[in-house]
Amino acid sequence: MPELVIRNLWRGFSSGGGLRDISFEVEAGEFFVLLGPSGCGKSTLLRLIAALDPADRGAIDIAGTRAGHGAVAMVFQNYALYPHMTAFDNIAFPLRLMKLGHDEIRRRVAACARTAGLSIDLNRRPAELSGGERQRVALARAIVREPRIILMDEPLSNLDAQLRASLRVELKRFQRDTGRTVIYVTHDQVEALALADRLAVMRAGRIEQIGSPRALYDAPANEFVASFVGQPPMNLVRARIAPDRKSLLAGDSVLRIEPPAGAPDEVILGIRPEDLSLDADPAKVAIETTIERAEFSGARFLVVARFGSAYLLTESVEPLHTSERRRFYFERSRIHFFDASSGRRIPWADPSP
Amino acid sequence: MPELVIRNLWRGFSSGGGLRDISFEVEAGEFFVLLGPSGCGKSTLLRLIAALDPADRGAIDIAGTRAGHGAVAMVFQNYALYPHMTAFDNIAFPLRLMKLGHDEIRRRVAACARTAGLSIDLNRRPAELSGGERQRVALARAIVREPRIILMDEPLSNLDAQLRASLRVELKRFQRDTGRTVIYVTHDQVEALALADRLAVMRAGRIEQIGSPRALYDAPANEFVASFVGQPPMNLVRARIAPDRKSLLAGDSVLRIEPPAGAPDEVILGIRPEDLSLDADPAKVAIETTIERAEFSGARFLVVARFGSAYLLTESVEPLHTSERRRFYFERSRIHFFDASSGRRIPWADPSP
Amino acid sequence: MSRREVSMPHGAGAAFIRRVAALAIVLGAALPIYLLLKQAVTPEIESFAWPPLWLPRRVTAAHLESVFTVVEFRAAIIRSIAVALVCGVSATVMGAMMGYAMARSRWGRRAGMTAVTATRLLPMTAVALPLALAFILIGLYDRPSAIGLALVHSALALPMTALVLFPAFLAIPLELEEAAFLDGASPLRIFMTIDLPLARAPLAAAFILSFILSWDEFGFALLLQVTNRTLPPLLYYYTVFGDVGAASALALLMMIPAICVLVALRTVLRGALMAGSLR
Amino acid sequence: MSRREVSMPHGAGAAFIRRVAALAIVLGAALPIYLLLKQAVTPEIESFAWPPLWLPRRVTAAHLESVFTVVEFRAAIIRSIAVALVCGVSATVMGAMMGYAMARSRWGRRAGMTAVTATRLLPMTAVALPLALAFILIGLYDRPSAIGLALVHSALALPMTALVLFPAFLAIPLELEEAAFLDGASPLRIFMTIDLPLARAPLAAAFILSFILSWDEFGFALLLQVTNRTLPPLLYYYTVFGDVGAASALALLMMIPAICVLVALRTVLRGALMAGSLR
Repeated sequence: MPELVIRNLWRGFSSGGGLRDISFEVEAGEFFVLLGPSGCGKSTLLRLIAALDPADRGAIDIAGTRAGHGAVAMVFQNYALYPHMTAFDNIAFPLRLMKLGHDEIRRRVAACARTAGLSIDLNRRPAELSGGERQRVALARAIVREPRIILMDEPLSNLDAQLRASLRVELKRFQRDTGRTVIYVTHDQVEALALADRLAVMRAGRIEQIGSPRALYDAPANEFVASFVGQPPMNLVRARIAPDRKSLLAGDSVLRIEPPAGAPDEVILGIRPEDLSLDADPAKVAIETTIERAEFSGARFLVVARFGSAYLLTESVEPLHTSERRRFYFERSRIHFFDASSGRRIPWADPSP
Repeated sequence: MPELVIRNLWRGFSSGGGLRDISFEVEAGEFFVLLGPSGCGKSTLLRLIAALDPADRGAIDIAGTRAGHGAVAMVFQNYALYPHMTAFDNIAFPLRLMKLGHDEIRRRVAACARTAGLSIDLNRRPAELSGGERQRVALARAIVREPRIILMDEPLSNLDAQLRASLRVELKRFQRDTGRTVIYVTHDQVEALALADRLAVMRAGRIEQIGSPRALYDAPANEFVASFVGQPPMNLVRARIAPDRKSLLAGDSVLRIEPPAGAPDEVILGIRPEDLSLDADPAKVAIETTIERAEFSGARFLVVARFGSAYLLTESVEPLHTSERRRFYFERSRIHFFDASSGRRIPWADPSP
Repeated sequence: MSRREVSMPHGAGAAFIRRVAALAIVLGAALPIYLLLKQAVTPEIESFAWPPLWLPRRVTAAHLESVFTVVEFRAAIIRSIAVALVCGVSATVMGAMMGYAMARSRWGRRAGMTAVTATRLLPMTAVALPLALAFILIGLYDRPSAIGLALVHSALALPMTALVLFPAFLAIPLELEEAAFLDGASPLRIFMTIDLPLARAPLAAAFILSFILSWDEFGFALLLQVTNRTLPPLLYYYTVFGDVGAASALALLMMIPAICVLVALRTVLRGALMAGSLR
Repeated sequence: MSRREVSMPHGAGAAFIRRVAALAIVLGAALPIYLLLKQAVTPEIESFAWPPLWLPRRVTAAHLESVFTVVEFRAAIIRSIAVALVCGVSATVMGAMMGYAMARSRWGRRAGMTAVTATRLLPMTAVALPLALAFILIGLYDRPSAIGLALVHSALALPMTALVLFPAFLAIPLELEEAAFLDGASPLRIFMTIDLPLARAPLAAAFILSFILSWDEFGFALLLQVTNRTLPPLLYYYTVFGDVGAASALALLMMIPAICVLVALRTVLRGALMAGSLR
């Protein structure tokens, strides 16, 4: 039985950022990520699960019970540690409210601090702790009441890049060690792909797609997911299907690609930057481009190439020069098709790709 | 003759962030970047060049004259547009102070707005403009007095990632079109590599290295530059040179690499993540590692592998599993040597690599 | 169940409570004004009637007329306006300078805060005594022009205007001044073209508040202007020794600037209040 | 040349100017206190001497003694302390509630700001008249306990305490309360264990400021306590009708709480002043 079941959840907001008919389930022990741009409703959804705000309609069931106190804990974006209490008192606060005994509190705080990787003097106050230590105190406070689910609201977004990468690893290990269900909100797709067992991509109050990182990356359900997941983002080019339905017309070029069955006349072609190659290969599709610019970025050059009226983004190991004419090659099977009007993915009919 | 000459500049700060004996030259028309972590003194240096703060010692010569009013303009981090004036009045402000005529002002503002790529109604106020439009107004205001040098203090740091990438391109084009000398401060090495003709890497009030992006990337002058420039950063591993001086001892492994002549007994080996490969090649050096973790990041997996007591960062197209034993290969010539005590680069004596 | 409910009641019951609260506030503010109005237009005998009369029985315009015909009243009105204008202008100008110094230099902030705290804590009643003596000695006591009182009011209002303007100047980024400096502007030019225009609303608020402070100030006015009175002590004398009807008419008159300001500049004032500091 | 020089002078000349300015401030504050001291310990004849005497010729302890021996003085001191304590406590408690409501609900902020602006703009002198009549009617006028005056002072201080405490509560992130809610705390518990401890310094400042406001209030005290006086009107009567020596001694006494607070709590007060709002 799933740990969290959300059914037909609605929430209206006068200022936008509401939720429209959200339904999904999270299994026990899963690391579930809500990913989306700011204002997509991911934090709103988290607040509803935490019972910090009421839903307009719909149901949130946690392990078979209604959402509320006790079943969930939350790690806030700024950790929300009580500044006038020591680290120990912060972690002990929920236990004191449960009116547990002194020794019991001491024991459980010590255990949780250990689980959260805290090796500091617990008599220090939040202001005396580093960013990483604060996160660990917040994690310890979150697990001390032994909640079913831990909610995390962009807990890494206020840290610098280096600390973020190392705490990401720590968070993942923490979740594996405690075996708790985690629901994690972020707008950073790198973080989402690295952490999630499954993730839900949200936009404008709706869930666009749910699945494993691999599934979302390899088969985005629509144009939005395709452009939002992956860095550098997928190249998207408008094209028409030729009357013979054996090739595509993109700008003034003809691509010898047979479109999937059932594709409408207007489509959007998607091709990931890493699927474009400069190595000639007769088995692949070739496109002729003009190099617009190539930015040095160390290991590789970030290349922008003009193809008709569209711009293609890719990477190259060799330096390319502005205005150079170059041919890029890609495999037919690496192309994604989207309906130009609805944005929805058009799957390949045959199982080959 | 160089446009800007800085000689033996000192500046003390009680709170840190001072400058210690800074000397360099910038050629006319160059895009020169000051790169370094926060607190390294790069903004302090920019303020001295702008004559916003006085130096303790040393000289700043701009095109043969002393630094000061008129010779330099500045684009601030938040653009510092006057909020109570329209875009037109913002750009015209320096001209009004010069007591130019109405028509002259109108003409020059229009010309600068065009150069900066402004196509908006100039009667709007900064609050009504988008981030990109604000930057263009700031650029137009900076060039309207026709300064010798334009200083830019992290002008892209307050924008979101997507806008940042596109304005970076625009900035570069603007600099090429106007032919002005630009001195640009940033802490973002991606930005620095993409924009700079030459860059100076700073740390703790000193310049660590000056050169082209390629030169810094391929031959970092010391351990700090090696780790700061490049993303993911260069792997750095401590090693001892074996008594026969034919191989290196790193942890409990022996690497068959002959060290450069004149290397001390203790060195730090540097190897960039992209120079590590899983493809077996007998001509290359092989190292045996244990995979610590592999994070899915879309196109590639970000891999952390344990080698002795050190961790190596690299990327892989295929998924790797935690605790797997894998061999990585790299070319001898791609290794960087640094003195373990001073951190300074030890060049290869022979011209081959 | 919602956490938000704790801080902000909603739902039908809460709306009712809110309406009752709003009504209570309006009544609380309106009742004294109504009483004043009633007393101003009824013969004095009705004001002290027992049980109190809620509606006037007889109406008279005599009290209202007296405000503009009695010479003592006319002189006091003109004197009060003059004193309040002097106080408003000088406290705002000095407050702008002091607030700017506090916003732009650490030493200025320390000195300013100490001065403000000290003047705020020292009992004015105690200071009044040596001040009166000093005024007698230097000849500023009870002058028809009330210039001495205007000086005192300016000094009383200065901490307030400085504290209203300090955060306003603090909120103006230093980079704006630096940009103007690089654009070629002189320090005075920077202050006049960048800082002052950006602090327009707080400057207006500072002027209004110091005007009202002077307009309403009673203690020093009573002590320093013994014969050439301003409105507040005059009102006091009419209340205690004389004519409640005329006093009520005067009190109504005294409310006029406040009501004008409340209606015309509510948003400006509230913005300045919200922006930072005000008692 | 440095832009910083515009805002903050440094160098030798600037240091001299700063020292002179500091001296002027100290003298400005110290001179009236010195004059009071002198008058409190010299026979009255010397206070009015012309040319003024800067140093006392004869010294007497009679004035200082009278403060503690004359029954009227003793009663006024106790009454003033009681009124100020009631005002300090009730204005702080009510101000905390009002400030919290303003910080946590938009409706509360709007209502609070309107109330504060209105009370700040309405002339108190004009309000005093209907108030005195109302007090006479309901029997709160001139009571020996001065409970009516304490009520008035609390109402006068409330806008100030609310405006000192509003930004203090606003600065406490809502997430702290939400975290405590998820940790299982009740709304009252959250307010008591999270909000109040975090607003300690501003609460102390609000208490001190409302205590001093009451301690120093003159207008309403003069009008409402005609025979059972508090210190400020008593000082006024002694100044105008009587004994400058005794008045000086009283004035000195009135400065004691201010000086205590200034010395003991300067940093707390300055922090609260800097944090946000204060007249």
